[in-house]
Amino acid sequence: MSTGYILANDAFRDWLNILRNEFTVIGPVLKKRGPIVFEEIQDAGDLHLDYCSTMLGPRKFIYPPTQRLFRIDNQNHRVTTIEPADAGNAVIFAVRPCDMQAISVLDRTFLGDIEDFYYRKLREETLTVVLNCNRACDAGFCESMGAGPFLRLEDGYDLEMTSMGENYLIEIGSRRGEGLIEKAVHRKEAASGDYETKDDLQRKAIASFTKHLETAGLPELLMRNLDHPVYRETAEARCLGCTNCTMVCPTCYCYDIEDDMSFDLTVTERRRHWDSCQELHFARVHGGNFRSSREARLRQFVTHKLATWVEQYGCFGCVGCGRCMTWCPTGIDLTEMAKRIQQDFETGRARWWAYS
Amino acid sequence: MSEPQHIEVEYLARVEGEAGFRIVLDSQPDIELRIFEPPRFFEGFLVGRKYHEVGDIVSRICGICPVSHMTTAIQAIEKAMGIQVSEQTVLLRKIFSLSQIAASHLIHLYMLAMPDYYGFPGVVQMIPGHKPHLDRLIRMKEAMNGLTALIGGRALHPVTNVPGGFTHIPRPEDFASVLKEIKAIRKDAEQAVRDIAALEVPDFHSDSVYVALYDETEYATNQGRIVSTSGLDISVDQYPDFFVESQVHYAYAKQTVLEGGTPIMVGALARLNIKFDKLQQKTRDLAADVGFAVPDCNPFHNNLAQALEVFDAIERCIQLIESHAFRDEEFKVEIRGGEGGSATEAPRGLLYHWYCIDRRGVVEKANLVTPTSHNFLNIEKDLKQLVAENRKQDREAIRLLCEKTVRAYDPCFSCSVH
Amino acid sequence: MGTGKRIGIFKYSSCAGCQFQLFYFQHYVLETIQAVDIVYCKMLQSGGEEDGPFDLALIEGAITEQWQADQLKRIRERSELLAPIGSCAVCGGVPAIKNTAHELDAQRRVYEDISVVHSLKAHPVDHYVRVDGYVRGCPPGVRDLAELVKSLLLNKTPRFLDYSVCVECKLEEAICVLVAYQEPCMGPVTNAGCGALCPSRGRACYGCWGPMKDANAKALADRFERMGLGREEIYRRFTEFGEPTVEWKPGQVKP
Amino acid sequence: MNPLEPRRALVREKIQENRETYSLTLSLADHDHFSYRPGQFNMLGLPGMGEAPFSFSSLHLERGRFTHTIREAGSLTRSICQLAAGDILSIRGPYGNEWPLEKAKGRHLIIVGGGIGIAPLRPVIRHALGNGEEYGRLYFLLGARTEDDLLFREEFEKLTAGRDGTLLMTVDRGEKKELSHIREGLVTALLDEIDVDPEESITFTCGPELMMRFVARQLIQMGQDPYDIFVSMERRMKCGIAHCGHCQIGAMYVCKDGPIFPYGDIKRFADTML
Ligand SMILES: Cc1cc2nc3c(=O)[nH]c(=O)nc-3n(C[C@H](O)[C@H](O)[C@H](O)COP(=O)(O)OP(=O)(O)OC[C@H]3O[C@@H](n4cnc5c(N)ncnc54)[C@H](O)[C@@H]3O)c2cc1C
Ligand code: SF4
Ligand code: SF4
Ligand code: SF4
Repeated sequence: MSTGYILANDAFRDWLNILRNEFTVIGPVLKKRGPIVFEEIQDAGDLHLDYCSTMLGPRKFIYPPTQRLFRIDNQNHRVTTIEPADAGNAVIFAVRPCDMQAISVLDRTFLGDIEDFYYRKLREETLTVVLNCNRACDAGFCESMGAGPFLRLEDGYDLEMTSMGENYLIEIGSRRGEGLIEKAVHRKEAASGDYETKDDLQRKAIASFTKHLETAGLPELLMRNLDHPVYRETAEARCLGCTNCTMVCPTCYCYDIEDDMSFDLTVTERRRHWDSCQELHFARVHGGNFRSSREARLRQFVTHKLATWVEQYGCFGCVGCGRCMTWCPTGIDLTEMAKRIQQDFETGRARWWAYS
Repeated sequence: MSEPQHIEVEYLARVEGEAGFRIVLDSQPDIELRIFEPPRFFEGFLVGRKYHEVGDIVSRICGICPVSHMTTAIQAIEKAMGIQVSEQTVLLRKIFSLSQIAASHLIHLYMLAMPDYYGFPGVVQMIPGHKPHLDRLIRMKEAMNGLTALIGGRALHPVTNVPGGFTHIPRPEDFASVLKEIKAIRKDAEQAVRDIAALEVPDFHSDSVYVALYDETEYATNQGRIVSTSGLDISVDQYPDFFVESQVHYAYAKQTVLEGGTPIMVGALARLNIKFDKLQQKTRDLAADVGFAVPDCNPFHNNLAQALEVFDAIERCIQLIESHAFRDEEFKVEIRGGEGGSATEAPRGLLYHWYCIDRRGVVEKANLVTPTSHNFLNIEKDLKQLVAENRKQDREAIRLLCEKTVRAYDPCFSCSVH
Repeated sequence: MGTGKRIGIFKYSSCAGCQFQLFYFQHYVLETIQAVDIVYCKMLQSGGEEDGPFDLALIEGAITEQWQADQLKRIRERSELLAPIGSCAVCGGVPAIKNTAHELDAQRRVYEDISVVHSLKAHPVDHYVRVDGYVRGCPPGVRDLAELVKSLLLNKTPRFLDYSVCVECKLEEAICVLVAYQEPCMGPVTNAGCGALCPSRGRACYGCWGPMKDANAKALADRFERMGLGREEIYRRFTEFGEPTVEWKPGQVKP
Repeated sequence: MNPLEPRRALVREKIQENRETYSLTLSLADHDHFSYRPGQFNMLGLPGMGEAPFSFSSLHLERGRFTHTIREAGSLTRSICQLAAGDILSIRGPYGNEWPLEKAKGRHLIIVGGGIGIAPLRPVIRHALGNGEEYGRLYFLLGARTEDDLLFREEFEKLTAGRDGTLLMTVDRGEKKELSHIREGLVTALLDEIDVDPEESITFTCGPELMMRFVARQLIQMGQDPYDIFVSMERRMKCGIAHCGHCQIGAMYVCKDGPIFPYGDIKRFADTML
C-alpha cells in the first residue's frame, strides 16, 4: 500500500497557498453564470472542488487548442522552434480520474514511438493532482470504461486525493508528487482506517452510476456493423457537424497545421490547432473527400472511440467523461448508438459475421 | 437660344456609397444630386422582425457609422417598450458613440477629403509623399477603433449593444490598456486639427439653418433636444411634427427639411455652430488658436469642425473612462408593445429612428431618417449658389469645386438610401 | 508599384463595411495597399480602369438591380479571379431579408412612388457568376482578409475557414450558450471566422458569417423547436443572413 | 529532437515529365545523414505554403541524391514544381513503410500503376528489372488518362527492351498516331493478358483508389490472395508521424502503418473506395 497522508480541509487550503509561491496552481473555478473552468487560481478559496466536469478538460494545458511551432526565415528556410509558452511549473488540482486517464491515453499518441516535442515538454512541466469522484455525474459512465470513479491508473500522475468530509486522503503517485505533499505543514500519515473509508466511498461511488455501457466484444461488434443505419439516421436527424463532441473530448488528439506569413513576406509562423474528424475538410485530398458525408464522419467518431482505438493503442479512446453528449447541441449520445447496435445484435438485426 | 450646358458627374468617387450629379449651367443653375445607391428597403423589411434583431440589422445600413444606427434603434426600441437602462449603459453608449464619431471623421478627413486638397486621385497616391499624415491617421484610427471594439466586440457591426444594456462589460485591465493607447494619440489629434486648418478652402458663405441635438450639461451625442439656429427647440418626440420627408424622382434617398420647406445642415459644423460652448475648454482654445470661430457658415469648414470634434472626443473618452468603475450588470427585458423614437448625433449629423412594436415584440412600422437626408437639399442649395458664383470658371474647375463641396458634407449614400 | 497584381473592387447593395474593413484593417493597411495595384475602387480613388482586366476582382454587396448583374458578368469575363467579400455578396446577407417580404409591399413601405424603383430579389454573387472563393463575414475578419491578400501575393489558394463557430468557441473556451443557457445559438450552422465573438461576449450567435457548408439547418431548427421557440422565431433566425442559401433553406420553414 | 522540425534540402536537378508533372532531384543541404527505402515518402514544404507527403520515385541514394516526382495539384505542388536547381525547400522524413520486395522474392511480380501513382512504383520497377533473377515473370501494367500522362514511358520502354519484363500500357483517351503499342481503355483490361498463375504472384499497385479497387477485385477473382495484393494509399497528412490523425483509415495510419497495405487488411475499414 502506498504511503498516504491526511490533510484537514483547512490545512489543504494552507498547503495550496504555500504551493502558489512556487508553482502556478491551476484548478476548477466557478465563473459568472455558472460554468466551471480550469484556470490559474489566485487563492485557495477560488477552487471549486465540488464539480462534475468542465467543458474543456485539463488537456488544454498539456495540449493547447492552438500552439505556435516554428518561426521560419523565408529567405534561407532556417527554422527556429518556438518553445511551448510554458505553464512554468504548473500543478493542476482536482483532475478527475477520467481526465487523468484521458491524459494517459493521449500519452500513447504523443509519447509513443515518436515523441511530440511540445507535448513532452508541457507534460513534464505540469504536475497532476487527481481528485476521486464520490458520486457519478449525470452523463458519466467512466466506471464502464475502466476510468473511474476512483483513479484506476498505476502511474502517470503525481498525487491522488479523496475527499472524506472533514479532510482529504492524499496518496502519492510519483516522486514529484511526494515533493509536493511534503510542503503541507499539518499533514499526518494516513491510518488503515482511512483506507477503509476510501474503499467504502469508492463502493458507494460505483453504486451511484445510472449510466452503463457494456464494452465486452463492443469493438468487434461495431467493426462488423459499419453500415448500421444508426449512423445515417443520427447524422441526418441530429448531427450538426459542428465538432463540439471532438473539441471537448479529452482524448481527441487530431490537429491541423497552418502557416502564417508576415505581410512583408519575410517570416512564416507555423502553428497547429485542434482539428476534428467531424469537419468537412478533414479527409479531403486532391480530387475527393473520403468522408464527405456527415454519416461517415459521425461513424468515424464513434468507431474510433469505441473500436479502432483499441487496435491502435490497446485501450478505448473513450474514458466515459460524458462531455461529447453534454456539449453536443442536440444531445447525441455515442453510448446510445452503441447500445442500439448491441440490441439489434441480440434480436438478430445486426451482423455477427465479418463486414465485407 | 442655345441649349443650356450640362455638367454630368456620373460617379462621385471617395464618398461612402453611390451617387453622381448633374448641373445645368444656366443663369438659374439647376442641380440634381443623383443618389443611385440601390435601396435595400430597411424600413420595408424591418416590419415583421423581432425587437432584438433590429439593432443588429440596422447596423448594416452603414459600414462607417454602425454604432450610431445600432444605438439609435436600440434607444428607440427601449423607449417603445418602456425599457429602463442603467446609468452605466448610458455612459458606455456615449463613449461608444464618441469613439465611432472620431474614427469616422478620421477616415473622411484623411482618406476621402484630403486627397482633394493635395491634388491626388486617392490616398494610395498620397502614400509616398505624405507618409507622416497617413501614419498619424492609422495610429489614431487604430486607437479609436480599438475603443469601439473593446466595448462592442468589434468596431464594425458590434455585437454587445442590445436592448436593455451591454451583454459584456470589458475588464478594467482592458480599459486601462486601451486608455493608454488613446492618451498616446492626443498629440496626433492636435496636429490633425492644425493640418486641416492649414488647408486652403474656397471662400464661401452659405446661408444655412443648422440643426443639432442640444443638452444643457454636455456636448450632446445620444440624448438632448433638437435645436436649430432658426429658433427650433423641440423634444425628440416632437420630431415628426417638425420635419418633413419627401421623395425626389432622381434619387433613391429622400430629402428631409423643416416644416415649411427650409433646407437644413446637420453634422460637425452644425454642431459647433449650435453648441460650441459645450466643447471642452481645451478644444475651444485650440479652435481659437487655429482661427476657427462660430458662427461659421462655410460648409468647407465642416472638415475643420470634424477635426476639432476628433480632438474633443478623445479628451472626453479619456475623462469618461477614468471617471467610472465599470462593473458587470444583469438586465432583463420584458416584451411590451408601444411606439418610440430616438435621435442621436451620428458622425454626419442628426439621425432619427422610430419604431412601432406590437405586443409580441415584433416591429409593425419603422421610420429612419439619416443625416444625409437631412443635408440633401442643403447640398443642392450650396451647389447652386457656388455654380452661380463661379459661372465664369471653366467647366473642369466647376466640376471639381462641386465634387469638393459634396465631399465636404461627408455624405453617406449608403445611409441615405437604406 | 507593388507586385503589379491588379485588383478591382466593386460595390453593389451593401453598407460598404467590407471595403472599410479591407482598407482600414489597422496597421496592415498601408502595406496592403502598397503591395497590390488597386486599379479600380470608387470609394478609394477617383478615376480608375473600370473595365479591367483584373487579376482579382472583389465584389461587395448583394445583387438587387439588373445593371449590377450585367456589370458583374462583364467583370467576370475580365478577371482572372473573382471573389465575393462579405455576407451580402457571399450569401445575400442583410439585404436579402427583403426576400422574406412581398417585394412590392416592402417597396411601398419605403417609397410613395415605386415606379422609379427597379429592385430585384436579392441574390449573392454566385447566383450570377462563377466565383473562385468566398471571403465571409459581416464584416469579414482581419484573418480572412489578410489571407486573401497574402495568398494573392504568394500565388497560393487562400485557405478560408470552413468549420462552424462552435470550433472557435472551443478554441477560445467560450462556454456554449446553447447548451449551458438554452439560448438559440446559430453557431453550429454558421461558418467560423469571427473568433466566436458573440458567445464569448455573452450572447447567442446570430449567424452573421452566413452558413457553413454542409450545415444541418433542419436539425438545428428542430432543436430550437424542442427548446420552445416558435416557428416564426426560427424562420427569422435562418433568414437574417442567409435567406437565399441552400444550406439554411431547411431552417426557413414559413410559419 | 523535434520531429516536426524540417531539415533543408537543395534542388539539384529538375526535369519536366509532362504537362503538369516534374521530377525534382534533391539532396540534404546540411550534410545530414539520410537513407530511405522504396515506397516511403517525405514531407516536403515551403514556408507559407505548408507541407505535403511525396513518395520517392528514385530507387536509392546516389551521391546523396534522391528524387520525387510531383504533379501540380494545388498551391504547394505548383510552387514546388516552380523551383529551380539551387533552390531550397524543407523536408521531413523518410516516413512510412516500404514495398515488400522480400515477400515477392521467388514469385511472379505484377505491378499496376495509374497516373501519378506510377511515380512511387518506379523504384520497384527498376529494382525488379535490375534483379530479374530473384523473381518469376515481371508484369508492368501502366495506365493514364492520355499518352502524355504515362510517366517514365521511354525509360521503361528502354529498360524492358530485350528483357523478360512485360510492359503493357493503356490510356483512357488515345491519339491514333502513336497507338501502336499503347492500348485504349482501362488498365484492368491488361490483367487479362497475364499468363501466370495469380496464386503464385504478388501485386503492387498504386494509383486512383477506384483503379486499385478494380485491379484488386479482378485479381482476387483470378485467384490471388487479398493479402498478396499491396496497395499504396493516399490520405491527407499534416504530420507524417501518426499524431495529427488525418490519414487514419479505421485503425490504420497511412503515414505509419502504410502507405502500403495488404489489400485484405485495409479493405475491412470504412471510408475507402477499395
Ligand atoms: C503517402 C503519400 C505519397 C504521395 N506521393 C505523391 C507523389 O509522389 N507525387 C505527387 O505528386 N503527389 C503525391 N501525393 C499527393 C500529394 O501529397 C498531394 O497532391 C498534395 O498534398 C497536394 O498539395 P497542394 O498543396 O499542392 O494542394 P492543395 O492546394 O493543398 O490542395 C489540393 C487538395 O489536396 C488536399 N490536401 C491538402 N494537403 C494534403 C496533404 N497533406 N495530403 C493529401 N492531400 C492534401 C487538399 O484538401 C486539396 O483538396 C502523395 C500523398 C501521400 C499521402
Ligand atoms: S457535437 Fe453532436 S452535432 Fe456536433 S458534430 Fe458532434 S455529434 Fe454531431
Ligand atoms: S479521428 Fe476524430 S475521434 Fe479520433 S482523435 Fe481525431 S478527432 Fe478525435
Ligand atoms: S458569433 Fe455569429 S453573429 Fe456573432 S459575430 Fe460570430 S458569426 Fe457573427
